[in-house]
Amino acid sequence: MGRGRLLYVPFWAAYAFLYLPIAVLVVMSFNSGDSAYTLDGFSLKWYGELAADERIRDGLVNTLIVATGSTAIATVLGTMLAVGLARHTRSKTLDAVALMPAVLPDLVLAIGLLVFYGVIQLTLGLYSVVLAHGLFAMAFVAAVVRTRLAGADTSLEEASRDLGAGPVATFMRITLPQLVPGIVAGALLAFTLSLDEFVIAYFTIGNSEQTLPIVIYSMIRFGVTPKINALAAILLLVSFTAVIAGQRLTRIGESRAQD
Amino acid sequence: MSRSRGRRLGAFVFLSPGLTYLLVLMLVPLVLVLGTSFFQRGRFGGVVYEFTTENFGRLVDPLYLGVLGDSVRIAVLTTLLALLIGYPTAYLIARLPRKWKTVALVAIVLPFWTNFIIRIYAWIMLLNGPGLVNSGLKLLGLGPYELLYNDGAIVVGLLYSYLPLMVLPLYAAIERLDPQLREASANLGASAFTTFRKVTLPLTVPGVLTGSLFVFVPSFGNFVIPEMLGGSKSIMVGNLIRNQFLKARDWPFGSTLALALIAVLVVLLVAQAWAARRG
Amino acid sequence: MLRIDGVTRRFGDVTALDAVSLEIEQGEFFALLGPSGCGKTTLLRIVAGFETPDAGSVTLDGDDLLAKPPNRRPISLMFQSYALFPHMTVAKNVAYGLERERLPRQEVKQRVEEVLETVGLTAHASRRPAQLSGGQRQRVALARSIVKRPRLLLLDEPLSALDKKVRADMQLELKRLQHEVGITFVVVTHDQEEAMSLADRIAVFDSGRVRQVDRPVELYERPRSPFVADFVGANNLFPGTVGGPADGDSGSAVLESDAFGPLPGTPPAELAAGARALLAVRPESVELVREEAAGSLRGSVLDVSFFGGVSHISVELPGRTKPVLVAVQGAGQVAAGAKVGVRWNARDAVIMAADE
Amino acid sequence: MLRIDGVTRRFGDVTALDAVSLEIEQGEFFALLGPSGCGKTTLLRIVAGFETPDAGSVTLDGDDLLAKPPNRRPISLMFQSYALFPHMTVAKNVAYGLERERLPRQEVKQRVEEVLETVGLTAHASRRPAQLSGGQRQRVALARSIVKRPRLLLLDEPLSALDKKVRADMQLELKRLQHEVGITFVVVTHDQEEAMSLADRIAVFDSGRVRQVDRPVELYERPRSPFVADFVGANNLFPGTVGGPADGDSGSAVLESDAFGPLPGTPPAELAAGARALLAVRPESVELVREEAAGSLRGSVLDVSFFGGVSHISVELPGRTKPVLVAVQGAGQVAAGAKVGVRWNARDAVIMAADE
Amino acid sequence: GGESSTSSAGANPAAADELKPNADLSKQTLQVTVWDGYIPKELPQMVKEKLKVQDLKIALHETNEIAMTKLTAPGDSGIDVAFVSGQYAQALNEMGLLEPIHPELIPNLANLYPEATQLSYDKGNKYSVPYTWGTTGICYRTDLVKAKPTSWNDILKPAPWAEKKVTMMTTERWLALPALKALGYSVNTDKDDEIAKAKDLLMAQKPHLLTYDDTTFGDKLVAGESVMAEAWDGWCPTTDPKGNIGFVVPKEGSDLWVDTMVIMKSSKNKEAAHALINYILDPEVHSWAAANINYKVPNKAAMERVKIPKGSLLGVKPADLLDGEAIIDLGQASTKFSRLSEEVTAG
Ligand SMILES: Nc1ncnc2c1ncn2[C@@H]1O[C@H](COP(=O)(O)OP(=O)(O)OP(=O)(O)O)[C@@H](O)[C@H]1O
Ligand SMILES: Nc1ncnc2c1ncn2[C@@H]1O[C@H](COP(=O)(O)OP(=O)(O)OP(=O)(O)O)[C@@H](O)[C@H]1O
Ligand SMILES: NCCCCNCCCN
Ligand SMILES: [Mg+2]
Ligand SMILES: [Mg+2]
Repeated sequence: MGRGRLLYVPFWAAYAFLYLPIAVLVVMSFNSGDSAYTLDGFSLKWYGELAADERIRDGLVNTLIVATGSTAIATVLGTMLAVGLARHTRSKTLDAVALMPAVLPDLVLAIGLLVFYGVIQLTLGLYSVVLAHGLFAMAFVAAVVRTRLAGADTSLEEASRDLGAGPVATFMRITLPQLVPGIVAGALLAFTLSLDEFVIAYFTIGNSEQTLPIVIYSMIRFGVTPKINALAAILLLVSFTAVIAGQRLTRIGESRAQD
Repeated sequence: MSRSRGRRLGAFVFLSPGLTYLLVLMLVPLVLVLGTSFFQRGRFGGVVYEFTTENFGRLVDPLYLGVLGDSVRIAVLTTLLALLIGYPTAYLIARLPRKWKTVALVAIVLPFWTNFIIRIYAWIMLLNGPGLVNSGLKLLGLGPYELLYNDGAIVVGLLYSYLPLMVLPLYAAIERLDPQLREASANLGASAFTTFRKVTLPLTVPGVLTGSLFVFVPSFGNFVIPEMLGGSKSIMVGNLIRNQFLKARDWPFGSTLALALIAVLVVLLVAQAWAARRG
Repeated sequence: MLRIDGVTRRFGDVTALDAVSLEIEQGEFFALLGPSGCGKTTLLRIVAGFETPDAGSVTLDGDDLLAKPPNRRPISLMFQSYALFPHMTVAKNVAYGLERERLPRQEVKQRVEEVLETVGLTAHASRRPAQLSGGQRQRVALARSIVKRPRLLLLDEPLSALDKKVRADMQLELKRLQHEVGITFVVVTHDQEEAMSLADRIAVFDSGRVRQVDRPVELYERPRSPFVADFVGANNLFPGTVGGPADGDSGSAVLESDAFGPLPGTPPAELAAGARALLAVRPESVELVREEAAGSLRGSVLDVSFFGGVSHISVELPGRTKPVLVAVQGAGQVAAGAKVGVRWNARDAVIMAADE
Repeated sequence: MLRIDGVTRRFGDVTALDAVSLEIEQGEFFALLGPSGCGKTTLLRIVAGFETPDAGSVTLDGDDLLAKPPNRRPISLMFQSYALFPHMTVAKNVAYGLERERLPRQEVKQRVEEVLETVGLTAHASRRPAQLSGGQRQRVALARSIVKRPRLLLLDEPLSALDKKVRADMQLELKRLQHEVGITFVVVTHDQEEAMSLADRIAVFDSGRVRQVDRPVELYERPRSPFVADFVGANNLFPGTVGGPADGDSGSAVLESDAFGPLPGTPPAELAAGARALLAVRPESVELVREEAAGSLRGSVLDVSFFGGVSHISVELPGRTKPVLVAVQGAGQVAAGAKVGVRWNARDAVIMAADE
Repeated sequence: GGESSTSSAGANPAAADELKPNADLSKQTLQVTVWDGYIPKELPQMVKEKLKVQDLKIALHETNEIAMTKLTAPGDSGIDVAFVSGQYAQALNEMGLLEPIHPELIPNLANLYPEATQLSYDKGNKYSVPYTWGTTGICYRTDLVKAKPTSWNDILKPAPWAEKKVTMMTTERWLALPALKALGYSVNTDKDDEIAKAKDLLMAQKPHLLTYDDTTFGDKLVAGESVMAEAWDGWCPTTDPKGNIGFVVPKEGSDLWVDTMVIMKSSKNKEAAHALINYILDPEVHSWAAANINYKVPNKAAMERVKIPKGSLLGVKPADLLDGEAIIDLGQASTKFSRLSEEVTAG
């Protein structure tokens, strides 16, 4: 179809824009020199160094723990918050408050939490980062899901109540499935933001633990090294594989469900 | 009446976990920090607990107003560009067959599963004097241009960093649109563009507002990108706050600046909530 | 069983329901009839629990219904707009209500299969609503609410998208549910024939108010107001004043019509001679006769239209702006322009008080 | 004017349209009639440009329609599910199409006001669709498509949610548009009476195929297949073989029925004596007579139901599983259980080839 | 604030704890915060073996500033020993957050150059122990400059051949340093008019700069994007294999920066903390820093062990370094430098 083809220009431009620097980054991971900034020659040595670096490995594990944990909290609480705001209150103040953590400058939230944890004498650890990331991530999920609920037709929920479903069953079976695209988008956002968050993590993590961004930031005294590029390249490869595999799996699942 | 009781119970069930979390982990810490805006900096940093309103007086300073103006300009430009690219992208993702939707969506965020600093360095590589973009342009017989260390580079960096924050809420909003409405519009003689302007866009206003807020706010408050891609030649509101907290170690004034910024954001948030409720 | 008492509901400055009171018996098939926008849907939504009345009460067997949340009311509502769950297959949609009752899987499956069979959608069980035609969707909505066999079934225009044949099948099925399962029905329909043939009683609504509640034949033959007479079948109305008895027949009277002199009809007991009144006579009660026939009004044929089974002939009478409508079996035998006479029997025409 | 040629559309393993060909004349009022799910909506959507046929062509005055985007087709479609713009008022919804033509504001305003007047929604002009009743929404959808006065109007069940009176008004308005403005109509309806009274020609669909295209009276009186006979009005069908002429009347013949011996009827020319055939006779052509009347089939009354204006009496005949349906004017005069006879005139019964 | 300046060098608001020289270190666990790569990777292992400390955990910080925030926040940061630059140590001490150094527990203090015990922010090492030191100068491409830089003015007012090929640091005290020195003022000035003059100079320079850069100026030089950069000696890539990078301390003079080790008052493991610092001052251990991170260490014995590679700046004599002026924290006046940096960068 010829119609709408013009739309594909910004569409592909967006992906090109997003992946152009990624391509550069992957190329630089094969740099034989020390700089992530000037290409000297081809080498795999940084991948070797990467494999040997246990701090990066630990950091990666911690980051995944934090991102997964905070995304889980954020997805559950954020979705509930969005539904509550859309369906159970007319308060615009609450709408705004719920969005606050998403728009607060990182540094202010980070210092606030640092002070707060200090005042209540909380021993910091990974969980304190999970809580902190969960907070802003929740606001992102809530906002995205809220977007989907705005002005939505409530007759489906009514039909469900009418058929004998209580509020909980109605929420789980009717409201929630309708929200799935919003929840997926919100959760992706939450996960992505947590993965790469530095300031809040730095101030709320225990002294002996590090997330990957903390490791990387502390490593960049002279700028980035190709080792971190190698890391990025591997992360991309793994996530691409996971996504494609996931997609294959759901496809198989779907074709089964069709029978 | 039972309906309103049900409504209140629902409000409690759905809202209380999130709001409690918010109250404890955001509001309390925020009050702790922002409270210091009424105190004074210690000689060597830290806080001297003596009441003063002097910090608020320091806010009205042409220097800060200038920074504010620059920040607004840059953040607005970034937001508009993000909308311009993000909307069609989200729109097409929402129209993809189901099996490709998630893939396309994940592909939007995947670059961000690397590291912020690395991505910025990649942009430096692309944009600097002898960089890839200039080399490309040279093949076309153009350039070289000064692409780096200016406001344009800041906008590119911000756009790059926050595009997903535009695409994902838009996707969530567009995905639920009934395709028959677009059909009805086309049937009534509207071109694709008119249909977009008159039907699709108005019905996805909440998504546009959310996405715009998500892009505008962190752009406005960013301090790393102005330093790395803008070469610190111009700074944004985020730099000011960072400077006070980290460099000048003036928490009271840092808090005051943050308070001012938050006040601006709250106005935006309330406006957003108001507009989204109408949509 | 269901008692609706003084229920009022306003939307801004629209009064959708204005002090509506109705009493519906156990096992009854009750129809709501009325023009578009008169408040029928609003009433069903109040009974089902999705609107709160501004005033009035609704009780079911004496229990206050309004105090119960919708899911605790032993009532199924079929939505006018269907409200099918788009993410579920047809079978899942239909099974939803049964699953909420925690019935054993096997039973759910069986009942779903049965009802899909009934509505003729067995082959569509695993489709999504978006893959169905309009009438198929309506049948899914119907199946979803009848499969629960609730004590009270509220159906909002349940058959409006169906063709005559399927509709007849569905009507039979509803009657069967009423008789065999003992379900009480409140059905909104704009189709008078449907209301007439299915319902034990019919309530005619107008602008949020109940105008008449009666058994079909009574409603049809003895409308109590011009609105009802006009709404229930295209009536021919003649204004005038109540006159003396016609032809010495004690049950009948004449209407001293404004334009045509005395016309034969049957007045209700409460109308005094000389009161302003209207005479209503239905098209199928009007006889088309030769122009010169005795006791007939003279006019000329304006138009003949064929409705399949019946033809409608409109006859222009000098002194009347609206033509008189005559219904005859089969294709009409006269042509436009023919001079004809019309007449009717006194017992087929109703004389009623003119609307205030 | 509109020429549909061999159009086929499949959804997965469902064939919604199977090589459909139709030709519709300029200014014609064309109705599509058929059971739920037979492909009517799909056909309209193809003509309007929202589905692409898997095969076949559609031309308008010789121009290939399929090559044009929907917004370039001089066609308005009224959607079965209305597809009203939820964020616009009623007036804005209706004005939408006119504004796309860049008509002067004043004219847009005036035409919107006129059409809202026509559909009786002047008072609702500034409401949103969500604040309307079902029938009001349908009228907005109708107003929105007719206000454009396109060359070709496609209406998908335009009046299904309306009561008899409003519906009659709308029908008149549609006829007026056809005659005064010269718009060509293709209307989907499941209401046969509506199709019969409005349409110049009717196409009867079944499972994606066109079964018969004819003028209403022909279709009604001379269905060419049992499906059409059965679908268009509840016909009484008797299987048998074609016999000799009846009573020496050259135009008529008998059907040697399997259960009742010779029955009078009219066969089409192409049926040879001895061929398998069906005799169809409509309820209103069947006469209810005394049991012992000459030439009648004997049975007993099973059920009498009143439809307002007409009563349907079902008569059980020994040797037939389905009762014979008889329609009489007014409330029925017999009671269930009464012994009666049924008979009909040869010219009121059609003999047709049995379906393969 | 109208506070009078009471800061006499070495003022020590915190009273010293009683420490037991023979405490059982195996009951103590140390938490250190330090820049990445600034201490040997094996240090925790070595310390556990040699000092019998129960455990040594390392937290990393990116900059002084971010470490300061964590260290000065209410509550216990959990840090025993922090590595921060001299003026930050001074500020921490002024805030009463540091434990005075118990010299008796650090016999290796004797290894320090005598000059390193008399640094102006902490005369007599009362609360900090220097770890590395160096200065700031102009790092440049020997092959791309038309004339070897000798003065801060070469970078402040670039010649046409250096137009838009010069970088400066923005970390506030180092942003002002070239201008202050070029004008003949102290890097520790708190006089408004002097700071204003420096600002004018910097504002005039801004249009001619490639960019401000605090971290990757070396890369830009190597890539040829810039030809001159304000740089810390240790970060100037003079050892680049192409051998075309030079470093010069301009004739107007420069600073002396020192990165130090301090013990937090809140530490519960002060004996172990002292033992750690003592261990680091061991020539064998301390020489690691010079050999591996290209920073000079203020430890005579350690420096003598280091083999100095070609091009390295490690050979610069302490006496030359000490020509530089040590940066001290200016208390309330330090906010003037924040302001200066904001004015220059926003302008
Ligand atoms: N998107 C789809 N996917 C699969 N099947 C479909 C889809 N759309 C329609 N169908 C099927 O195609 C057939 C024709 O549908 P269509 O909507 O044209 O029927 P219709 O004649 O308009 O019926 P109704 O009178 O009930 O509206 C139906 O059996 C329907 O189930
Ligand atoms: N949410 C609302 N806001 C404002 N007015 C409303 C709302 N809902 C219904 N109305 C109005 O209330 C009146 C009654 O509406 P209702 O839906 O009960 O009518 P109905 O009898 O079901 O009509 P139909 O046969 O057309 O479906 C209508 O005039 C309608 O416009
Ligand atoms: N990675 C160590 C950074 C310390 C450099 N110190 C230079 C002096 C001021 N920051
Ligand atoms: Mg309704
Ligand atoms: Mg249809």
